[in-house]
Order: sequence, then C-alpha cells, then structure tokens
Amino acid sequence: MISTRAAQINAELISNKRVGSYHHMVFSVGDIASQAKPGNFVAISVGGESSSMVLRRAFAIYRSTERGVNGGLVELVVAPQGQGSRWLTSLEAHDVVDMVLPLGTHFGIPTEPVRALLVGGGYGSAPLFGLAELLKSRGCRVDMVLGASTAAKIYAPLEGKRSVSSLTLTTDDGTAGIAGQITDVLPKLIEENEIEIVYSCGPMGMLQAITAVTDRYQIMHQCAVEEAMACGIGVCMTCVLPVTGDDGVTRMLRSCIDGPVMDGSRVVWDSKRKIPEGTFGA
Amino acid sequence: MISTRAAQINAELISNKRVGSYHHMVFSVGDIASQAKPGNFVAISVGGESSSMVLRRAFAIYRSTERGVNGGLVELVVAPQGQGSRWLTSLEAHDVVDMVLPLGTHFGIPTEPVRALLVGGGYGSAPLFGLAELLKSRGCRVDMVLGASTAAKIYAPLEGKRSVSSLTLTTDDGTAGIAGQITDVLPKLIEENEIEIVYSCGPMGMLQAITAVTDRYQIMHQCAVEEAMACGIGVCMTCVLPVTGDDGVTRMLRSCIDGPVMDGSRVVWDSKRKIPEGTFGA
Amino acid sequence: MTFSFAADLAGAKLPNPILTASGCAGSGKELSQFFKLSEIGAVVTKSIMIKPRSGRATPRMAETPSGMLNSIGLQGPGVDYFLENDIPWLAANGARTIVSIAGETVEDYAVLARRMRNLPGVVGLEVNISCPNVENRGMVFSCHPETARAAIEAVRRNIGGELPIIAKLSPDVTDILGIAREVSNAGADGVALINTLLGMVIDTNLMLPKLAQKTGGLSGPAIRPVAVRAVYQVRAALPQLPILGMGGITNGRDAFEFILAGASAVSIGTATFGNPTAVIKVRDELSAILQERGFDSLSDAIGFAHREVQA
Amino acid sequence: MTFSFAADLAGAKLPNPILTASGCAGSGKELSQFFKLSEIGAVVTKSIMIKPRSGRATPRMAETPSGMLNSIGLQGPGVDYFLENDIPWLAANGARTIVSIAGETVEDYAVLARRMRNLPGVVGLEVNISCPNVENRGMVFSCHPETARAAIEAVRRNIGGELPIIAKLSPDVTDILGIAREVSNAGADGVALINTLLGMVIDTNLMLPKLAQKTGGLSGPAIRPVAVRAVYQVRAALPQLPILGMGGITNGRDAFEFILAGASAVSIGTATFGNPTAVIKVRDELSAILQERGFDSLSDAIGFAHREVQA
Ligand SMILES: Cc1cc2nc3c(=O)[nH]c(=O)nc-3n(C[C@H](O)[C@H](O)[C@H](O)COP(=O)(O)OP(=O)(O)OC[C@H]3O[C@@H](n4cnc5c(N)ncnc54)[C@H](O)[C@@H]3O)c2cc1C
Ligand SMILES: Cc1cc2nc3c(=O)[nH]c(=O)nc-3n(C[C@H](O)[C@H](O)[C@H](O)COP(=O)(O)OP(=O)(O)OC[C@H]3O[C@@H](n4cnc5c(N)ncnc54)[C@H](O)[C@@H]3O)c2cc1C
Ligand SMILES: Cc1cc2nc3c(=O)[nH]c(=O)nc-3n(C[C@H](O)[C@H](O)[C@H](O)COP(=O)(O)O)c2cc1C
Ligand SMILES: Cc1cc2nc3c(=O)[nH]c(=O)nc-3n(C[C@H](O)[C@H](O)[C@H](O)COP(=O)(O)O)c2cc1C
Ligand code: FES
Ligand code: FES
Repeated sequence: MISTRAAQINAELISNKRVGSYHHMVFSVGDIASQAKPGNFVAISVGGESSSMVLRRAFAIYRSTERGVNGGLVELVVAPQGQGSRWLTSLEAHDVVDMVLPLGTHFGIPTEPVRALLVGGGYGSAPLFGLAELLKSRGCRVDMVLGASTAAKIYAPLEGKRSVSSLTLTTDDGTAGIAGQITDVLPKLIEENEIEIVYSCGPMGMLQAITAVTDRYQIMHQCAVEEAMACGIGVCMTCVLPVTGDDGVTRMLRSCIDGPVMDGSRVVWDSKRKIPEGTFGA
Repeated sequence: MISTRAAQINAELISNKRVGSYHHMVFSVGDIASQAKPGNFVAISVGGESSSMVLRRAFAIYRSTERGVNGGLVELVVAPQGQGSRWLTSLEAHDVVDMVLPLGTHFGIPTEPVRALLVGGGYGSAPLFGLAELLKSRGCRVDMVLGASTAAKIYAPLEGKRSVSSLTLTTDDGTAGIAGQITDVLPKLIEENEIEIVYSCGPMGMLQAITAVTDRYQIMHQCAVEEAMACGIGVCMTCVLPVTGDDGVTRMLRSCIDGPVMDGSRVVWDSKRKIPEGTFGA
Repeated sequence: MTFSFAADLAGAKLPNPILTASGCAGSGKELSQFFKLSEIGAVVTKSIMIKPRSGRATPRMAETPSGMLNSIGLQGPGVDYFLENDIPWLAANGARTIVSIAGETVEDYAVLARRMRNLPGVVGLEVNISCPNVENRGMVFSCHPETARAAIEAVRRNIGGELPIIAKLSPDVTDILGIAREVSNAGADGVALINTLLGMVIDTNLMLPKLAQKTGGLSGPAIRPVAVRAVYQVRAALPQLPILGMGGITNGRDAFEFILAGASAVSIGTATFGNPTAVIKVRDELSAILQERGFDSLSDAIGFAHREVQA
Repeated sequence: MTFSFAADLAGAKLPNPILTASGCAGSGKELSQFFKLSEIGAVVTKSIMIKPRSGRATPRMAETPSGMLNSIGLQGPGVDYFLENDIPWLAANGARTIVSIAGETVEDYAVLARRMRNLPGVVGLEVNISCPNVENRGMVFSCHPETARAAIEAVRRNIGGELPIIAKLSPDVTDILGIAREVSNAGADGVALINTLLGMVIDTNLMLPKLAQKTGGLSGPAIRPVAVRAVYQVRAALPQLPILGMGGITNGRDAFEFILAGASAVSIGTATFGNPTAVIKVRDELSAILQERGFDSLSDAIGFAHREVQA
C-alpha cells in the first residue's frame, strides 16, 4: 500500500514565475527528485514560524529533474487561492520550505504502446506533461485536452507540449480554444484518435463527468483525484472516498496513499456528504 | 485620561539595521509623527495575514521626525526576543505594517531648567535620547547612565549622545563601562551632578530599584513601565499596576493609558502575583 | 430593493448587528478616538458589579495560539460610578448601550436589575452569569441549570419595563442546550453565546501557571468553532430564542458564519485588541458579503445554514 | 548523574514519555517510513471497535485557526482484522503499543477488553469513552459520571492481568474532575486528557456546515490551554492518578507545559499531520529542555508547576 518512501526535506525555492493565473515554482530538493513519478504530489508547510495554519498543502508535481545545476528539482504549478497558497506564491528565490515528497500513487504506464488521451482541468494539467513525456518515450501516441473557465487558467507551457500529438483547449468563456467544457469534446477526441486510455487530473466534478464518458466507451480512465487532505501520508483518514475493489466491495480509501491516481470506473462518484449504501462498515 | 488621539495607519518600513543585539527600524508614518512625544509608544500587528498571534506588540518610540524625505518618521529599537519581535525584525524595506500611534503618556518636562539624570536599561534607552534632546532644548543639564547585561545590549548611538553632558555605562559582565548594575552608580551620579529629577526606562526590577534610590534622595522619578499589554489602548485591563493617587488610595491603573510614564514613587512595586492590601476594590 | 442591515436583538432595535463584547471595549471612551460609537449596533459594557473591584493580580493575560487567556476578574468602579459617569457619556455620544451586569449572589442580580431601569440610551441588558456564586460553593451560575435560572429570574422580576434580557452563557458545560432552555424559561429574551473557555498556560521559564490566578478565560479565533457549534445547536433546538453570537470574530466572513448558524447579532471582543477598528471592519465586510450573496436583509440570512439541502 | 527520560504511565514502562495520539498515526506503518516506531515511548492505535466501520461521509475535515475539526467517525476494519494484522506488525517492528478501544454499548467495552489479553507488544489500554452510547439516548459515555463508570468497570472486569487501563476523557463537560474521580474509582489506572472539543465550521460559500456530519472534534494548538487546564486540575485534585496529556502539542516546550502541569507522558496528534516527524522533534526537544533546566529525570518534572512559591 505504501508504495513510496517519502522524505521530509528543506527545499529551497529556485524560481517563482507568474504564468497566467498560476505561479510556476521550482524547488531544489536533492536526490529524492529521482523518486518522483508523474501523479505523485508533495506536501508543504505553509505560513512560517507563527502560522495559524496547522496543515500542509498538497501540490501535484508538475515536473521533476534528477540533476540540474541546483541538484534535483521539482516544479509545481500553484494557484493563489486561499491563505496557504497565497503565502506560498509570495515567497522569493532562496526562501526555504518544509516539504514532504514524493507522496501518493502515480499514473500507471501501459507495458505496450497505446493511444492515450490526457485530460486536464485548470492546474490539473500540471502532472500531465511529465506523464506525456514518459508515455511518448514508451512509444505511446499522446493527445491532450485542457480546459478551464478562462484562458488565464489554462496552464500549457510551450516546452510541455512537445510530447503531445495534438492539444485541444476549451474555456467556459471562449477566451481560448473551443467555448465549452472538456466533456463536450471528449467523445470526438476519443473516437477520432481511437483512444485506449484516458488519464486525467482536475476538479472532482470533471473527473466524474470524464468517467461517465470513458465508461460508455469502455476504456480505462486513470484519474488523479483532489480530496481535502490533512496529513497527506495516510494517518488521518480525512481524504477518503468510496472505491469499489476487485471483490465488488466498496471501501472508504485514502486518496493520499491509495490515490491520488485511481481507476475512475472504480470510484463511487457523487459521494460528498453521504456514504454510499453497502459500503464496507457502513 | 486619554491624552493622545491615536491613529491606526499603514506604516512603511524605510530601513532596518542591526545594532548590537537590537534592530534600529525606521518607519514612514506621515503627519501623525508630529504628535509623538518622548515616552509615547506604538503598537504593531505582527505575523502577517495568517498569523497565530492575535495581539499587537508595543514599542517605545526612539525618535520621531516630522518631515524627512519620506514624510513623518518614527524610529524604534527592537530586540528580537520571541515570535513577534523576530517576525518584525525580519522585515525588509518597503514592507508595510499596521501601526497604532502615538499611545500612552509621555515624560513630563519641567517648566524650569533642572538637572536631570536619564537612566536606561537594555532597549529602555530608546525613548531617552529624544527626551534628552528636548530637556537640553529647555536648558536642562542632562546626564545619562545606561546599563545592560553585556555590551551588545547597550543601545547608545553616537548621534543620540550629543545632548548629554555625561554618559556612564554599566554592564553585568564588564564588557563595557563599569562592571555592575546601574543602581551601583546611581547615588554617586545623583550626588555629584546634584540631580533634581530622574527619568528612567527599563525592566520593572530596575525601575523599582531606582525608585528606592530616588525616594531616599527625595527627588522626582518619572519612569516608563513595561507591563504585558493586550490592546495598548485602554480597553482590556490586562496591563494594570497598583498606583497610589493624591488621595492616598491605591488603584489598579492601566499602564497603557495612565502610563507607560508614571511617577515611580507612586507605583506600588513588587505587586506581581498579588493585589496590595487596601487597594481600591480589593 | 434596498438592503436592510437593521438588527432586532430580542427586541432591541439596532441599525446593524455589530456590537462590542463585554469587557473588551473599556468604557467606550477609549474606542471613540478611532470611530463614532453610534456607528455600530451597540456598545456592550464591561460587566458591572455592585461594588468597586480591583480585579485579579497580574499577570492577567497570556497570548495563546490564535487566542488569549485573561483573568481580569471584573475590575471596575462599581455600579454607582458607572451610572453617574459612563452611562451619561455613552448617551451623550449617541451610543446604544447594552449594559452587562454580574453578581456574586442572586440578590446582587436583583439589585443590579433594579438599578438598570430607565437609563438613557440603554437598549438591553446582558446578564453575565459566568461568575462564581459565592453563596453556593463558588459554583459558576451558568454552569448549572438551577443557579442559572435563579440569577435570570432575579433579573426578570426586578427589571421592570421592556428592556430585553440576554443571558450570557459559559461553554464549559456538558449540556449548553439545557442551560439555554432553563434561562429562556426563567425569562431571558435571548442568549449571548459564548463566554470564554476555562484554560491555563504554564510559563515554562518560571515553571508556574503564567496567570497569577492560575486559570483564565480563553478567547479569540481559537474558540470560534466551539462558539459556532453552540450557536448552531441552540438555534436548532430553540429556533425562537434570539442569539447574540461571539467568539473569535475578526472579519466579516467570521460574522457571516455566526449569522448563518443562527445569531441575530454578533459581538467582537479579542479582535479589538489586535485592531481597534475591528468592529467597523466587521460591519462593513458583513454588509458587503450579505449583499453579494443576494440577501435582501440581515434577517433573511439568520440561521440560513439550517435549511434542508439534498445531499 | 545521567539523565533518565524513562516514563512510567500508570504502570506501563516506556523509554520516553512521547506517544502518538489515537487516530493520528494510522496503523503505525505509515509513520514508519519517517522513523522507527521503537524510538518513541509508545504507539497509541486508532480506536478499535468490534465491527468494521466506514466512518462518516466527507467532508470530514476543516482547518480552523491554529487547529482543525475532524469527524472521521472511527473508520476502521474492526477488531479481528486489527488483531490479525496490525498487532503482529507493530510487535515485529519493535513498537510498544497502547491499544485504544471504543464501543457503542457497555457490552462492547467488555468484549473488546477480553480480546486485548496477552497481545504481543501491547503495554496498555486506552479506553476512548468519548463515543455516543447507542443504548442510552446517544449520550457520550465520558460526559456523564454513570456511563463513564459503566464503560470503565466493564473493561476492568474483563481485561484480566496487569495491563494498565487509561480512560480517555472528553473536555466537553461541566466537571471533568468529577468524571476523573469516577473512572478512577471504577478501576482506571490513569486518565488521558483531553479528547477533542465539539466544534463546527460553516462553509460560507455553501452556507452550510462544512462537515457532512455538521459537528466535529476540535484539536491542535488552539485547544492547548484547555488541555493544560484539565491536566492541572486533575493533577491538583487527584495527585496519585497518572495522566497522559495531549491537546495541541507541537514541540518540546509544549510537552514541557503538560509535564509541569502533571502529565506522566504526552500524546502528539494533530501536529503529526503538519509534520510527520513531530513526535521525534518533541521527544528530542523535551529531553533537551529537561536537562537544561537541571532535572535529573522526567519524573522530577511531573507536576512541578504545582509547587508552592512565595508570591
Ligand atoms: C493531491 C492534491 C494535489 C493538488 N495539487 C495542486 C496543484 O498542483 N496546484 C494547486 O494550486 N493546488 C493543488 N492542490 C490544492 C492545494 O492543496 C490547496 O488546497 C489549495 O492551494 C488551497 O489552499 P489554500 O491554503 O490556499 O486555501 P485555504 O482555503 O486557506 O485552505 C484550504 C484548506 O482547505 C482544505 N481543503 C478543502 N478542500 C480542499 C480540496 N478540494 N483540495 C485540497 N484541500 C482542500 C485544505 O486542506 C486546507 O486546509 C492539490 C490538492 C491535493 C489534495
Ligand atoms: C510600553 C512598552 C514598550 C516596549 N518597548 C519596547 C522596545 O522599545 N523595544 C523592544 O524590543 N521591546 C519593547 N517592548 C516589548 C515588546 O512589546 C514585546 O513584548 C517583545 O518584543 C516580545 O514580544 P515577542 O512577540 O517577540 O515575544 P513573545 O514571547 O512571542 O510574545 C510576548 C507576549 O507576551 C506578552 N508579554 C508578556 N510579558 C510582557 C512584557 N513584560 N512586556 C511586553 N509584553 C509582554 C506580549 O503581550 C505578547 O503577547 C515594549 C513593551 C511595552 C509594553
Ligand atoms: C480581556 C477580556 C475581558 C472580558 N470581560 C468580560 C466581562 O466583563 N463580562 C463578560 O460577560 N465577558 C467578558 N469577556 C468575554 C467576552 O465578552 C467574549 O464573550 C469572549 O471573549 C469571546 O469573544 P471574543 O473571542 O471575540 O473575545 C472578556 C473577554 C476578554 C478577552
Ligand atoms: C483526525 C483525528 C482522529 C482522531 N481519532 C481518535 C480516535 O480514534 N480515538 C480517540 O480516542 N481520539 C481520537 N482523536 C483525538 C486525539 O487522539 C487527541 O485526543 C486530540 O486530537 C487532541 O490532541 P492533538 O491536539 O495533539 O491532536 C482524533 C483526532 C484527530 C485530529
Ligand atoms: S490526508 Fe491523511 S490519510 Fe490521507
Ligand atoms: S493594554 Fe489593554 S488596557 Fe492597557
């Protein structure tokens, strides 16, 4: 179950650049960078010495580099939303944060080359670029579709796109790509590109909607979920969601160690504020 | 009672220099600088947006300038001690703090020229230099004695000394001036300089010891006390100490608005952890 | 439609629902250098007792994570001085005043209630029953149904006229609902929730309790979840009983939490120590939030978090 | 003289006084990637119930100022799975284990106590009685003297042998001393103080309670003053009753506060969420502080803040 051996380190901020609505942040993390796989995340203490925030914040690893001039690096894409992320994005180069990494499950890579579609919502695109590279290096064809409410909320850096055969954008307000939602274009992309597996990351509602589509086409859907996490390391049981196992039994699994990458078709979606009937121990 | 009309402002940090064990910090505060008198203090919010510290920190005004290139200025001498002062002293130029000023009573200035001795312990020297200047401008002779545990904890900048006729230093460890405590040299200084009034600022124990001396010589002692304060503006009643009034009645007075400058001979010292017998309402 | 921010607190009509908290606004004078007291819903005075009180020895205060402890011990000059000096000054300065009273005996509450009749500018009475009952083993009045009832009944019988009576409850009880029910039956027109939680800090340098009095009352944002829970519970069980909510409110969002939970108005205590204009900030932010969320009036938002929603 | 950091918790001999808190260390496995479990005094397991439990619906968590709310609802696989899997693994990894048990009926406690006999590596039992009693109007066991007593008596009668029984109490009571006395009389060898405080956060976007379960337990530094007060009070009244202290401990200074107040050992809960190695940090810092202050042993410091000092 505990697949990664995580480490707690002092990570130095190397650079912090604003990109659209996000901050692209690069941290020097040393050798542990080599352990990170696409889908893994990091957990960072926020607010400094006299912070009133007692919990870490989780961020998907956008990219990890084993050896840069500054040693191993991890890169994050952070949206300044609340107190914690605003504090983080206000840091400057050479500031040091307390970081635990790598955490969680990673995207599964098929043993055979397959035709993969990567779907990202908002900053959910972050872990997909590293995944695209890896899939490409294994001979897969990779298509990508990214969506957000507005253009500034699509994170799609140039260098990230080099591994994808096609990139489709959607925005709710039409400021970039197709006006509409990701799920509007999904069937067409799946059909035209003869997609065999969908990888996704983004808001829970989007993941649920994607699952409806992939279930219909009966293709695999590996999604990285985002549940509120208190610890990120499996000890608090706050981040659970109901997932049906091979035995047909639905259990409340921890999205921080049994996830964030999960099989979309196994997740019992729409389970906020209720435990699905028949769940183990309900 | 409420002698000052305090204002709450955003004060920009202009400079922050380490001096011995202290930080000399200059803030741009606008016109309100003209209202500050020696003995007044400021109260600053600490820890930033997500701070776990709910109370302001009080700092004596070291100097105030009505018009600099940056408009009105106040200068503080801050010892990094606990969380709040460490946060404050880690700020950089252009950072902005929420400051309330000027607060509290100020040192009383005699109408006639007198021979004054100014006594400061540690950062307690801060408000004395402005006072020295003012007394000098009123034709007083000003002697000064500063003490601390060690040389690095004596704050006595060159430009501060220009208004004093003599400056005596004491340190517990003998690293500067006379080895010993301020009170060891006090009688001699009072006698030799025929002192008529003592002004003091420093730890409560020191103020009490000075009072014993000034009472013996039957000279005035105006001291700036330092009681733990929650609000600094007279609304919480945490900062009280017993003071005997003209009517002979001892009352628990607020050191933030009835002080910090008080008549040493009226303070009932040694009242930590007990209410003196006969106190009004006890 | 114009937005109505007016508050009705158990019969007290206020222009807005933002009040100071008892013991956290001095005599009113001290805050008036920062804003006009008439700009807020009402000034709640510190708890007035019959005789002058020196309060507790110092240290009386300790800062804690997102909060503070205090053991002021109700320092004050007594009711005579208060009626002669503070009340006229508050009235002259346009403040609506809610007088907080505190007693050591049931009779004290009766005496104080009688003194509160027909005072200029006074719109309500907050009865602080979180005091030790000197006649009854020092038990805190509001910690037991019988003593809570006795104190409130004494006030009810003696107040006369229309002045709303708001009983202020301690959260340090097994069953705050039971106490709320009891004081409501005894004649309280509303409840103030919550007073401070009993706490202690040990000074690790002295290796002794930091406060001279050893224990003190915990206030500030740290206790907000406890306060919101108390307000929600009482509102759910006694929907007709008006609530004055407080505990850790520092901004408009916090106040909105209390209103949604069921408070008709809120008091701001500890936040004022960190920010002398906290009440004004809360007032302006709450007003903006209510309007952004499309509420036509404050009253539409009171208890809104209790509505049934499909899961 | 060499410094002795060894702890004696109601008879459980531990190399140091730093424990995990129930429900805050998973099965132990998850933390073992950060440090060896044998390095701390003991691992306190999450509260084990007889049958598997799904726990509460999500959201189960809300961050609060210097704290958090949780409503996990004792999710777990049940006692059979626990005894087959977790206990052997903990023993094999050199952990000293204190098993926390929780029941919905008095009989549950009896059954669980019997299952705890002769387990490898188990050095004590923590009895979580902050659970609703399903047979008795859902009243929380530890909130009433009678139900608290009944649960502890059931454990005492069924445990057999030498295993120390530590009753874990809720702070949400009028008289925690009364409860401590009652469980001590019922056969508890010590008390764990404190469990979480009942709280609520309202999600101001949804305008509903943030947790699916509405209320949750407040933990973290915010509640530390309440916890220290409880420890100090119980120590003062019942000096012979060993105390496991907890509530908001994040560093050695915090732990020192609890030791001075009268705790024989401490548990670290919420701090582990913010810092996976919090227990090791607390252990090392506390050891250093005790030695700097000139204590020859941990036991010399326990309750030191109760000494009489001239004012
Ligand atoms: C596995 C995972 C990966 C993530 N990756 C990224 C990323 O790449 N970029 C990015 O900008 N953000 C990411 N997030 C979200 C991030 O962790 C923070 O929740 C977000 O930055 C808001 O935190 P805040 O302190 O600014 O907001 P606040 O509102 O001050 O605090 C958020 C609080 O709510 C909790 N919370 C409630 N709902 C959620 C939720 N849906 N997700 C997470 N926490 C919640 C948090 O634990 C925290 O206590 C990720 C979250 C998870 C769980
Ligand atoms: C009138 C006045 C003038 C002051 N002038 C200066 C000055 O010129 N330079 C300077 O460095 N410091 C000064 N101080 C002390 C300063 O306000 C802080 O107490 C100090 O910086 C430590 O705060 P901290 O947050 O770093 O420490 P922490 O230990 O984190 O916090 C101190 C906490 O303890 C309280 N407290 C306890 N005892 C005292 C005490 N004796 N005095 C003040 N607060 C206490 C504070 O209110 C605060 O809540 C002054 C204090 C007062 C009351
Ligand atoms: C310094 C101080 C003094 C207080 N004095 C009183 C008082 O005299 N009477 C009273 O009923 N409550 C008193 N309280 C409690 C507050 O009115 C309020 O109920 C509590 O502090 C919670 O609100 P807050 O978190 O906004 O401060 C006092 C609180 C503090 C911090
Ligand atoms: C997520 C979470 C789960 C908890 N689960 C349990 C539990 O199963 N049994 C129990 O007795 N206490 C449980 N507690 C309470 C803690 O053991 C502890 O008493 C409380 O959190 C105070 O300590 P802290 O502030 O260090 O967390 C839990 C606390 C948290 C935060
Ligand atoms: S976040 Fe704590 S178990 Fe997943
Ligand atoms: S600090 Fe609040 S009254 Fe003086």
